[in-house]
Amino acid sequence: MNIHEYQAREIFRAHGIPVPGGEVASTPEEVEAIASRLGGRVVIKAQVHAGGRGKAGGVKLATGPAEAREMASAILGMEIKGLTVLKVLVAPALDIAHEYYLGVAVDRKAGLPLIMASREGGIDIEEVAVTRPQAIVRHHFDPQAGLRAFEARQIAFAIEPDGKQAAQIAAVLQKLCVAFAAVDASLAEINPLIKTLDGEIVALDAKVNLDDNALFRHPELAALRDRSTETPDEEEARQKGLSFIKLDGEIGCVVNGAGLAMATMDLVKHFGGRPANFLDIGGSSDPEKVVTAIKIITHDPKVKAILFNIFGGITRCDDVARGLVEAVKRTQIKLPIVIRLTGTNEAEAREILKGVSGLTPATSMDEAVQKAVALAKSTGGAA
Amino acid sequence: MNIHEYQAREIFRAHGIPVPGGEVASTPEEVEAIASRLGGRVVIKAQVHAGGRGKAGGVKLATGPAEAREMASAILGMEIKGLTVLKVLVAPALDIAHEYYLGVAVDRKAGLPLIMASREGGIDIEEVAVTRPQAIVRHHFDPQAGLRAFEARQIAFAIEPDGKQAAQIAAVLQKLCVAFAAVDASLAEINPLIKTLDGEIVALDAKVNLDDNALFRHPELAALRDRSTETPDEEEARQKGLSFIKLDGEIGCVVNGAGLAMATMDLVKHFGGRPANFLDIGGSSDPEKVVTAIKIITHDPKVKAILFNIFGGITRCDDVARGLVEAVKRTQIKLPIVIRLTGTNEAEAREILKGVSGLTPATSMDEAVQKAVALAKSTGGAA
Amino acid sequence: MSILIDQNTKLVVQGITGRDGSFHARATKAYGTQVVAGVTPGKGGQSLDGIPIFNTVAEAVEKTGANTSVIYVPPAFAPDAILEAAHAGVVLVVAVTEGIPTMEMIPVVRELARMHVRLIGPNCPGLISPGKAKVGIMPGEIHRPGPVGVVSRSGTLTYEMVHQLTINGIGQSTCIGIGGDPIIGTNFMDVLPLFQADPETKAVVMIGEIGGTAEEEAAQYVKTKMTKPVVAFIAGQTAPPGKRMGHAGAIISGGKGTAAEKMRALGEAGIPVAMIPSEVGPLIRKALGL
Amino acid sequence: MSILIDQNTKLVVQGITGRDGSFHARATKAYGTQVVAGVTPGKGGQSLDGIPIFNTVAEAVEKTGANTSVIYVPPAFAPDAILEAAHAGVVLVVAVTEGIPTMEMIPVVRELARMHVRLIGPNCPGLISPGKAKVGIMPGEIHRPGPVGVVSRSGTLTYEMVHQLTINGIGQSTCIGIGGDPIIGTNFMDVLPLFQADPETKAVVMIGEIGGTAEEEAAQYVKTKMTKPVVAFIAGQTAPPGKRMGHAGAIISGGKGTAAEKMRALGEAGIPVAMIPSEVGPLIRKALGL
Repeated sequence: MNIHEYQAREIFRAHGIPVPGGEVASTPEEVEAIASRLGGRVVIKAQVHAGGRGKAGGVKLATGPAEAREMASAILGMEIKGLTVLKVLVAPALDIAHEYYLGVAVDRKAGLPLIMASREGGIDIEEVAVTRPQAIVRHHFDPQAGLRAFEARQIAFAIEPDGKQAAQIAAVLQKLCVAFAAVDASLAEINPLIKTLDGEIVALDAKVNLDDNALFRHPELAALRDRSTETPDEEEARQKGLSFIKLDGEIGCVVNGAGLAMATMDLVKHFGGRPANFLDIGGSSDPEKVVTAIKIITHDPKVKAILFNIFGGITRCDDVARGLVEAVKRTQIKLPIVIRLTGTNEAEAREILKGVSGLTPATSMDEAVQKAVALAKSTGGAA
Repeated sequence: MNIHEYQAREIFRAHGIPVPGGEVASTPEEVEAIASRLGGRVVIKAQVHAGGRGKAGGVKLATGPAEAREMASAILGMEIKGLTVLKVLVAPALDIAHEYYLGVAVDRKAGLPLIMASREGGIDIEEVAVTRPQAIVRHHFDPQAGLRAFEARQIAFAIEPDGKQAAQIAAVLQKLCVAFAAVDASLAEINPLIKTLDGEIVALDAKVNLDDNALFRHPELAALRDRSTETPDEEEARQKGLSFIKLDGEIGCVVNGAGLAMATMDLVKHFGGRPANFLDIGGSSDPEKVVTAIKIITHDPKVKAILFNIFGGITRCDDVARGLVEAVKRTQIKLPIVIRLTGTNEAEAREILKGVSGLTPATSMDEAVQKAVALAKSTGGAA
Repeated sequence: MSILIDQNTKLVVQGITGRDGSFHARATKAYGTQVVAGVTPGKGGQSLDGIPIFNTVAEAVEKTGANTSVIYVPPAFAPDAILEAAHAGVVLVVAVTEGIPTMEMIPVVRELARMHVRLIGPNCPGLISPGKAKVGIMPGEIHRPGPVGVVSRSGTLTYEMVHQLTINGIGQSTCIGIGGDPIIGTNFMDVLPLFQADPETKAVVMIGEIGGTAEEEAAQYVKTKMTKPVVAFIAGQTAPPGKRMGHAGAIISGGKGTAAEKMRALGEAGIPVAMIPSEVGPLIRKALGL
Repeated sequence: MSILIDQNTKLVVQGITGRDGSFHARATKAYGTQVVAGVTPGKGGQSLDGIPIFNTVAEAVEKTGANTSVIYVPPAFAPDAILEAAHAGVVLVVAVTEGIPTMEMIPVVRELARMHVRLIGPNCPGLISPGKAKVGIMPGEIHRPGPVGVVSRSGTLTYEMVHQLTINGIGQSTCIGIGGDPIIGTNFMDVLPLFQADPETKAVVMIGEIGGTAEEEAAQYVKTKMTKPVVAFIAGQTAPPGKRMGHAGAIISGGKGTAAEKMRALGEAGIPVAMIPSEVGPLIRKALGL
């Protein structure tokens, strides 16, 4: 789960990492008031789940409250990578002597969290990683032992020779690793970590991604989810336990299992169609999930055909069939449906679906996808 | 450092281990008031740093406030193993269905904390350990990982077959191990852990010893030290950084290093004397320590001679000599002093001590001890 | 032969009294696996269809000689259950449980590696040696004994692939779903040497997904160390970058881990890559010289 | 020869700018030890009597080839310093620091053991191979090169014993103070095989204390595995039970670990036990056939 900079800053602050003051606001008036309270120059930063805010014009420096209000008017409501800016962070502008980069993420290959640190922060760190990998110090740590003080010092001295700043950077790094583990992050990043003109080390930005699997044990973090970034369909899918991502095509897909769902989408493309969504109904057999899946898919006017591809294992084909019957009854769906059910209780499923009209059965995945693509084209042609 | 049961109970309570209610009191009147508040039967328990309180009459059951007051009068002020009872814990008396034993201590040989658990608690667990070792379950745990839930369950099921109580015992055990590590204990013990008639698991007693080396990082625990258990001499020795234990003999010993101090005491005994104390002035060279050492030793009227045995390493002989000169000056000491100084700055020390009267020099440890024993005997005979 | 499980596998089912645990314990037993014990703390002494239940895995191992464990306990308790199995002395732990926090799995995977106890999963369907034993949640009836080893990061996609093989008349030696989480106990790189060493396995099907670099590393291994033919398939060619595709593992980040990159790496290692699932059958027939 | 340290020892001193660190760095260098580096974070680039100072042990090892570290940092920071040394690649770490919390040392000792890095101490005087190198705080001048290995839990008592040997005309191969804390990196049991294997060492003096069972275990080893003569002394025969004798290690608990028990165990293993320190010289002369 992504959270906003202003939320990530609070996590950092709670773990003792120095962050500048500032507050979050949703209107230009609030921004003006905050800028007045802060005094001096302020920076206004769009709060959206997207990188490259600066380049997109989502980060502005203002010399005072009036200018802050004006700039906030421009930023609030703007779109960055398809996401509307609904909130901005207003923070005092600091005088920067140097910009570093610090990040922690899970490295699957090593099976450990990986610290990345660089003396070259502030700019596009991914660019640095590609062009000058030696400019990034990499260090794995054992989360059970935590990042040791000596490890933090080693990394800090590698990016800052001065003893005073290195000690502060080492302290920030240890706290960042504690925070990373404490909130079950998948990513925690400070870019830039700055040295001020006074020689103090401050986290000027804050980015934290959370491990969805761990939210059950952090209800206070789960509550940070920004509902405004989800469509009602996405929200309903999440609440019903469906894994759903809206795409651009005309074939609605209902599949069990993420791998099979991706392979189904790939096959749709292979046979000349375009998938309208990724949708994994998961491993359980709740007919209600099928009803929800159909409802969400039929909300999309671009969808011309629905493709069911179910390989029964834990998922029982008869449960899926029951859900489909129920959905057809409730939603009076008019779209053609191609249905391929194989595996556990396949025969019972066929029996249940016998009386339902408008269903096109298929026995193999290839056949199912080809029929769905053909139906979508003919429907699309007729529309 | 030893702490009292009522203090250990608070540590347990803070870590979520179920302990009965109750309060600590120093007068029979307070005991009566607490018993009134608690209602019903209460148990009155002497708070002293000594085992075997029950056998010594330091634990009594009272049916009500009046009887509690009466019993407290008997317990407060009594001596248990040479220690005067100044406080009692007054707690509700619980109905016991079963008594277990749980303990955690550092096992040097394995280099790990060792859990000991037994279905046979309440009675003398050391007796059980000797006569029926198989009745005690032993399990080491890794403090970095903490005691895992499965380890706790395994131990719990080994001493209690019932699933409900075993789950409670496992939870207590995990919390006990967390507490053990959190306070840097060298020992944490619940004897007995009881099952009440209602089937609840409760820690009826609490014993915690703390690692002196870790007190620097637990100021709140260091403050639990009961000054009343120390003589003024012991307190002064501790505050000056001397390791001092009062004994019964007539030869006062001043030595640097614990091993050499013990060997010196052994040698005193070997040559027919008795050491009046264990005293290690430690590794540093502060002359003030020597002054304090002499002062403390001369408080003991039984002492007939003082023996200095110093092997200079970090400790510099000239510093010890300076301290001795200062002590003789300040305390006008009349006792014979045998002094053996070897090692770092030995020659300078000899120079410093040249003009001091009443000192008997010795070059070897054997010679020093023999001279001290002889002097003590002649002084003792003359007295 | 086969790898990791066979007729000598003696299985203990952790979480046997739960909904999933009891269902799959019965299905596993019905398939022919020796299900010798179940574990649910506090239900020791009971039984399920003749399978004795114990309070701890240690007791189950001691009393029944179980050498393999399968985990059906909820995510909050699964890491502890995995460690319990490893410390009780089984040699193989299969963690079916989905949704375990990554940071909890990290020390568990490391500890099992140190102990030389093999972990499959978590968030995996398990494994099956057709006709001998299955440990997990896959539908047993789609499998047939034969010469092809299957290793996959997916669940139902694996069933689809196995189904393709079976209807093409090609049986399997062992099929393993290694799981879709970022941190798993056994990866492609750990399974391939076992298939290479297994005399019954004549060819291998490897099913990958977008995300991570496990397929690229496997390609390197196949190229340098394997003599047996390998056929691959990668799911997620049409996945949009940066979107989460249901599996925590299936995230495309920073241009790395795309299907195109993986397919190129596999191709460069001389591994035939099926463009669609139904190509796997013919490719493997060709690899086997059928 | 000698054990653990000699002319090839290249020492880094951690905490070199502290009071104890600087004093002993100078004394150690004066004795002839190759003191190649010091470490104090933030003082990298400075030097002490020509010894270059670095910010990290890793850098010190990289730049100077140090293979041994000695720790003079305060107890709150010493465990981290020990780990830093081990991870920087030295093969021997000598922790002089006294007063480290036991629970902090437990994982450190385990980690160094896993890494196969030898730790002496903490709370120990260090070790000396007379005429070759010393690493620690003992007065170098009381030692003489020779055939006797000394291993001891004490500090000054060891000096006393070495002094006895030297004035009896008996030199030492290596003298090691293993430290008095409950949790230490190297015990009697670890040192005795090194002396047994060292061709220069002809006999061993072992100096124990009350508390623990390390002497009893060592006795068993001497009896079953050692061919070289061992002479022992145990301090604390007159110590009252249950009283703390200055060393955390020197606690008599539950009737175990008394001097009498240890002396009996040593005697039963055929080890001559000196009743008083001055008997050690004659006993070792006899053991050496002098």
